[in-house]
Amino acid sequence: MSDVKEFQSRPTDTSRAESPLEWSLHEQKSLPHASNPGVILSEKPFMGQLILRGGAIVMDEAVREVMDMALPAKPLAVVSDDSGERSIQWLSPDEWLVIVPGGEEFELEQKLRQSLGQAHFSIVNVSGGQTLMSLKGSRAREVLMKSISYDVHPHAFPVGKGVSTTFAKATIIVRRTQEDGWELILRRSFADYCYRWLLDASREYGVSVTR
Amino acid sequence: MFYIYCPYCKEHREEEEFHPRGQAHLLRPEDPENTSDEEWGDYLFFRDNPRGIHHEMWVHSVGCRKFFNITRNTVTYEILETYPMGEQPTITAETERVRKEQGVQAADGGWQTVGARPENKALNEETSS
Amino acid sequence: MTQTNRISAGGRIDRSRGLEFTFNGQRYQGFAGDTLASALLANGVDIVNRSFKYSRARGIVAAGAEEPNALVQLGARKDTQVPNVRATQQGLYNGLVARSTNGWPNVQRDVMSWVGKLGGNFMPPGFYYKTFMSPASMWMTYEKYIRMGAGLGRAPTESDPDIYDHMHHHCDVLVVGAGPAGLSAALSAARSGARVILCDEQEEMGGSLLDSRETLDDVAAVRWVEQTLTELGSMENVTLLPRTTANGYHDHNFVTLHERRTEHLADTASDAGFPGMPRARMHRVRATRVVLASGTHERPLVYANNDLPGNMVAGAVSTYIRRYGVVPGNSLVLSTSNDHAYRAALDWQEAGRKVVAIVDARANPEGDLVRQARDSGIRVITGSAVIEAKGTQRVSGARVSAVDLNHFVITGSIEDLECDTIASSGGYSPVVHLASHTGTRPQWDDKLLGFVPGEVKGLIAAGGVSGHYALEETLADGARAGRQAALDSGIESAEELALPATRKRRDGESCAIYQVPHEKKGLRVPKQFVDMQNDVTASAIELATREGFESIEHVKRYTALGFGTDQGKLGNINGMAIAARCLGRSIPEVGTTVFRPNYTPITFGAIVGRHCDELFDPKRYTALHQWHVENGAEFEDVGQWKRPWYFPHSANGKKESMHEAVARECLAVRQGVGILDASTLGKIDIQGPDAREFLGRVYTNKWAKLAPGRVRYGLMCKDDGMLMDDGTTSCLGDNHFLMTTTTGGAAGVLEWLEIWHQTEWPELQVYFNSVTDHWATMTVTGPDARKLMSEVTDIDLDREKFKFMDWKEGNVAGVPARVFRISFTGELAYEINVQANYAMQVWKTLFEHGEKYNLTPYGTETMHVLRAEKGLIIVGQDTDGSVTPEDLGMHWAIGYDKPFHWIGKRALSRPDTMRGDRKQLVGLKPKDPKVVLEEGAQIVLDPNESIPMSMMGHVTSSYYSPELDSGFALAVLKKGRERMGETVYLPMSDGKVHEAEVVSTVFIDPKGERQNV
Amino acid sequence: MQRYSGFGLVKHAFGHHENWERQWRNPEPKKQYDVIIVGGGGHGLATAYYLAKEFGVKNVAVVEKGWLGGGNTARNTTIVRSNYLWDEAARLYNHSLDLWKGLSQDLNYNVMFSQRGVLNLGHTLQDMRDIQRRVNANRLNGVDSEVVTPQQIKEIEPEIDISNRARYPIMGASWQKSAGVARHDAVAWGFARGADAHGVDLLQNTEVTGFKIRDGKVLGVHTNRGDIEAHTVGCVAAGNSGVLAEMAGIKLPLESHPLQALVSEPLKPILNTVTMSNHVHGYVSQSDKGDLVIGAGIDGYLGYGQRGSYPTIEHTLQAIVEMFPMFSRVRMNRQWGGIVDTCPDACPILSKTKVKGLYFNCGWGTGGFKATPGSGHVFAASLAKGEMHPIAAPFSIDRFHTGALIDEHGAAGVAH
Repeated sequence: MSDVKEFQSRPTDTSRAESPLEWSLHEQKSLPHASNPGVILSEKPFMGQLILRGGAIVMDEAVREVMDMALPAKPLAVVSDDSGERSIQWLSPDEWLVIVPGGEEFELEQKLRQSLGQAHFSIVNVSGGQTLMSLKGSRAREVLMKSISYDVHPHAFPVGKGVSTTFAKATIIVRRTQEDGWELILRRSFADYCYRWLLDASREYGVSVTR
Repeated sequence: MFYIYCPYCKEHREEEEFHPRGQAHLLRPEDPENTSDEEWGDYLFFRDNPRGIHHEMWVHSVGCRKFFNITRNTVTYEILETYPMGEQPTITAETERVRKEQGVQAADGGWQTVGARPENKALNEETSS
Repeated sequence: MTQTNRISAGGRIDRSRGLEFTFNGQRYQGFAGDTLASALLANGVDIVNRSFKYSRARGIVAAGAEEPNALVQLGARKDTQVPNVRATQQGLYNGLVARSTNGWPNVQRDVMSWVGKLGGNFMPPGFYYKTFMSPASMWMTYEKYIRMGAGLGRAPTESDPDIYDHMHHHCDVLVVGAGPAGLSAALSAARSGARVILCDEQEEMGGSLLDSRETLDDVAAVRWVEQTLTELGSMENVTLLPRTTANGYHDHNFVTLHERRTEHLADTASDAGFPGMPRARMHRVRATRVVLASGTHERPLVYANNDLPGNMVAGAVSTYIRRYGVVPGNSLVLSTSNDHAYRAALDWQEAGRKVVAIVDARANPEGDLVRQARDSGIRVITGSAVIEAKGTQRVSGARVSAVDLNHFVITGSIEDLECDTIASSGGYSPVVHLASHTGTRPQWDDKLLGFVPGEVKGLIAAGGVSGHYALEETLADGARAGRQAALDSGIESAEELALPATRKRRDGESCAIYQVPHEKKGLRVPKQFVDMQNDVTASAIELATREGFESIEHVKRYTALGFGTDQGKLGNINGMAIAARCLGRSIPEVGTTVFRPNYTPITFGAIVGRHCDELFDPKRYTALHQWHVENGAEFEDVGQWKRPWYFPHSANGKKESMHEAVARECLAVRQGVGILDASTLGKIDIQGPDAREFLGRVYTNKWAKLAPGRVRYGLMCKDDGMLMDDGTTSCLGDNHFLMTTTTGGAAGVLEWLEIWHQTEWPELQVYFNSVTDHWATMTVTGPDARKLMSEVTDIDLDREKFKFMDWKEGNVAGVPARVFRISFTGELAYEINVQANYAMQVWKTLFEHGEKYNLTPYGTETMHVLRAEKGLIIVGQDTDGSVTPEDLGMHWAIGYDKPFHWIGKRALSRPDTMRGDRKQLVGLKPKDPKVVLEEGAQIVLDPNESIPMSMMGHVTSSYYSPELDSGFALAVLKKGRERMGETVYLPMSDGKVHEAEVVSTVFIDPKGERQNV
Repeated sequence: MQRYSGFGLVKHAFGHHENWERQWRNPEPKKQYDVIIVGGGGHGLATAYYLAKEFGVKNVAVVEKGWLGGGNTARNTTIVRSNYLWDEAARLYNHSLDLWKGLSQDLNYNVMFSQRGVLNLGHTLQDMRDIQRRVNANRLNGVDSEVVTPQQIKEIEPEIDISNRARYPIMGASWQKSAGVARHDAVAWGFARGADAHGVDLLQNTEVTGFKIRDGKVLGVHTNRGDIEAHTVGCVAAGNSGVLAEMAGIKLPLESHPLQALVSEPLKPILNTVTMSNHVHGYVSQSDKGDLVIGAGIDGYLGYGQRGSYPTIEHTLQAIVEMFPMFSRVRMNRQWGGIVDTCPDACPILSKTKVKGLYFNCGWGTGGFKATPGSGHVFAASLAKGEMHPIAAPFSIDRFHTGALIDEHGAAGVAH
């Protein structure tokens, strides 16, 4: 839609950027490092994240054209490109989350806007508002079972699925983009809480955090 | 704790993901200017409070953020159907009464029938259309 | 002390692993595999507690969750105390320390027992309703002593050293109970491929098979248990949860399972060698189908002195002998109504101890077990019952008589039998609890003489709980239920389970006997206990019905029947039967009682999980939090946010008070430049061709003409006309707006927009998305703000080009920013929005440049003072849900002539909102400038009026103003705007009455010139 | 009526308690009464009692579909207090508190009203502003109420955690010393026995199936035990009010929600007072029997099932352990749910209706138990005189059309 103010909110020099987990990791002084960790956590900071709103048909055309990817056709689906670096996730019948390597988001937004033309849609940059956390390890699923009420059994949660759900007393997006592990998308202001919760829930299994 | 079928996410989710938002199918008077104080008070404060079948609006707050409707029995807490905004319930106190009179047994198999209409076209529709 | 009652062989205990424990200060030994109860019985401990009301000596009666007496205080340390632990459910561990919950100086010689003996007769049910009424002033004293006598164990007085957690599960089939029915159900479902959870409350799975006399496939039944568990344990689709009680069954097949993880090992997880492991875990299970295989509880008979130590339920006797290798006495009399209980006598005799007699209430018992008993030379007395136990500290004999159950009298003479143990059985009560937790009433089965579960959708009862008592039937019923559950859950096919062979046993019919008649009547009978934990006797129930308490709920409440921690598992049916007899009705006519969670008591900690201490509720932080911490901020909780409240300076080891810090911060803003982290404000991105129209509908003021580049303040009402939120909204593009909300209102406003869009005006083309977390917001404000900003930004700050209520984009400190010229302080102000990941560098750069301007960080307190000096409201502080925009004097922000009938408009013309004497927002200036009025102080016009006084309003905000060097306040006051210049009074709790003048809400810069410079 | 006393108890003990009389009769319904009260809970029984005792209307029936005191009277957490914000509510609840003070003696039935005080905690600056506002208003309305500091709180209730360890440290509280708890069942039974003694017929297992209304006037009720005539009918049926109103063709602004509560196992005395927190959302007191009696919040959906959702119980216990960390190892015995009829402004309805002679007393939400004697008293006065008692008058149904609500959400909160 025209008459929408595009805005590149990313500076050219990003060397002093601080991710949502900066404070938590900083405050910890030394990161947990278990000898034989059942759980491994690591933040994937500074990804480019856009929320797309609009009709599925037009949006599908646009992302095919611009990203060479299909919009997830089914509810709760996540599709990734071959590199695994770009993904589109269904959030609601008219809402999708696009995650791309940091720095690509503004150009992507511009191209999508161009492609979508006069259709009724919205694109919102939320890159500063949320961060990705990777959760891996032999006990990762049990940690999730302690934290969310959503069924994370492989039968119910295959690769290619992503849900927005309750995580302890926060809201979180949980996705499986590959076989060995999970991606959690944490809201910035809740990131410290979620991180502390994850550490606490993982403690009995041994936990390592990598940066 | 309820297990609620979200007609947009198309699966059951725990009640903790939702919030109840009162009576469904509530309409704001079209011409507030010409609405009496009594009618306006009714619209603001007077709600159905049945012991039995109730149509209520819920929002999938931490999921898809969509509002939808539930037909639920307020005594047994059984959810009889969930359906998107803009649709009408297929099960009402009246249909239940008729069904009871005809001696039809309650259908088995899960907690609720899924979606009031067989086909939900929401995926390829804009909600505003 | 040696284990006098331990037999040399048999049972599931490990005699090679001795364990030491302490009970009431005395050291004892037991074995691995014991419960505390079995170990106490092994050591010949008769009295384990004193009763609640009469302080009578009490021993162990049962072997499981139904035990009413053996409640102990567990724990060696102050912080590890657990009150009211049932000894029958507590696994023994080395170093366990337990005490009786009642009894002083000890349970053997309890002083209160004399009170009970002498005073017991003065304590019929409900006696406390009939006395302690005069003089009225004495009740609190009476109550103190009543309270001291009541209660069971003691709460710990120190914080819990252990942790707890939750785990969520989804499964096709949840099987509750791992006895014969549960095991066959689980096996049957698991082999079909279903996701199965099997839980059992005991230390070991197997249920009744663990002490069964029977064989399966011609070997001891327990072998089949082992085989089955091995198979289930090896299956990927099966989760086995021993020591796990299904404590609550909730709607839509949501079941909570409480797993004891370290409680059976030591006082704490650390002591057990598992630091960091939760002491208990609550499994929150959503099951497609639940198979309830919870079995039965045996009912004891209600005869005189049936509470003396040495009285037990028959099945418990068998359990202690066969499972724990403990014979809890030397000579046994068994009083029964059924064949099954004969096991107790046979087991007793096989253990080498004396069976004095079996007293059977039936005239002609003739089942296989009866024949076996007779063949073993045991005396069987028929048509009779034990009518009274003899003894003081323990049973020393039984009085036996023939009974006529139809007329409820004894017939013939009374025989005294010498014995130290009386086992009784009045039949079996299916454990229906879970099946009634969602309100379904259990159904009486006349043939079974018990309640069976009513129909619960999604739940299949199997085995003993549905009335299948014979082993082959139980197994078959379990297998059927397991298979059915798997199929119902969507598994396509499931084979029928091949069951192990059982030996057929012929059981005779049971007879209905609950209370046993006695030669005396009513309250003259020595006490016949129905509910031992609450000291409820049969005569108490009789008396209650005589006093007009005819509903079973009244009887229960008047006598306290079933209100104990055992929830009447042994006593409820007996109590109902007695009430039925007294009222001349049948048991089903008297009704049934619905059970509520929990099945057995559950540790608070397990229900809380890890939602405690720092994880009780999220702490939300802004991107600048670290800076605030490092710069000594004190924080205020605003919703879940931690916001800097003020930044006290420390000099020479002295920290500023809040008053000092706030005065300094205020002056810095008024005279130089200050900076506020405003990131917590809610921010909503709104896009779409109808965005403008939508704003016009949800705000009270006009939006049609707001041009891109401009900002406007808006008020949001509910449709009752009351203010719900406020904030500025900026026009970014013609179809693009950025709305801000209050910190607390962010989530609510977004949902508010969505609900109107999705339900009322879906035709409007607009989308809303939260960007609260994406943007960090910092407010640079004060006369020097422009100077500071000009050093760090490329935006043209010229006052004509970047006017008040404009916004511009550009770079600030090298970071792309949107800068808004809006002011919540009344001073020149720039609100900078940058992507949160880059906020810290902007903030720090501002301080680098700001040093020469004495750039002062300020917190919420200073923000409040500054805005109040300008008469700017805070929704939720100056308003309370009963305030309209008109009340606030904000007529200028109400677009009565807007074309669409916006939310809240209609309500403003209701009689009450049009009332002439509504409370209106005003300023108050205390006559004494040193006075800072109390927020919440009530305003009166006549300070000499007597109470109740006519309150005209109250102070909503009140501060000291450094600029005015005076206290000042905002208040709501009836007809406030008509009272300008009048004096009002504020009577305070210390007796002082403050005087204040009603003034304008704007205390500083009334023309608003400063923000426009 | 047999008088109860300590001396009487001793006398009966020597008679092996064989001479206790029924506490109330079980009469057959008469054809006609002066007043019918629909609903035999605490409020209905109190209304009948005061009608007969104070207002000389003795030909009264209480029609109860189940057993007396079987609704919310049997299912609440027994708190009695009167520290409400607005004048109208403070007057109503304070009138009730005054009656509580002599109730055991008046009824000759020990309702165990224990004036052990109530603390309403504040954890944020806004909480404290609200507390100060309420306390100031209370004081000028004649309600005993004061603001106390964390140290004073600790003196009142030594086991509470006032440290900064808490997620939301306690900043202060309001303290109503004359508030407390009472024995809920005894209240119903005491009023029942008292009403019966004054001639009121208590008709249990009698369900109203409809109203007899002609020309806009009520003439009686239809029941499963036949028709009963009366020209004044007062409905005091809590969660069932909506169903009754519908029978009479009246709509009420009520929603019936589940309200849950729970108790721990009995403990030796550990708590002195009643502690409530709106902010962390939970409250607790200890019964004379030793149970910790804990209240939870309202579930957001309609429900007549006498049960709510499990997370509500979890949140409540989290709040309790936040305030009293040492209770973590204490165990929860039982939970249950009531059906509370809530009004949009968290205040009750005491009102005439468009049907002449038909009155409603309902909508007490979470605040019903504490109001029992006061509600009964002013409602009885209103029924006897045909005109709403001045204390009851502001609680008319009309306020939902004029907009004159009495918004007590702040005072009600979790603090039932």
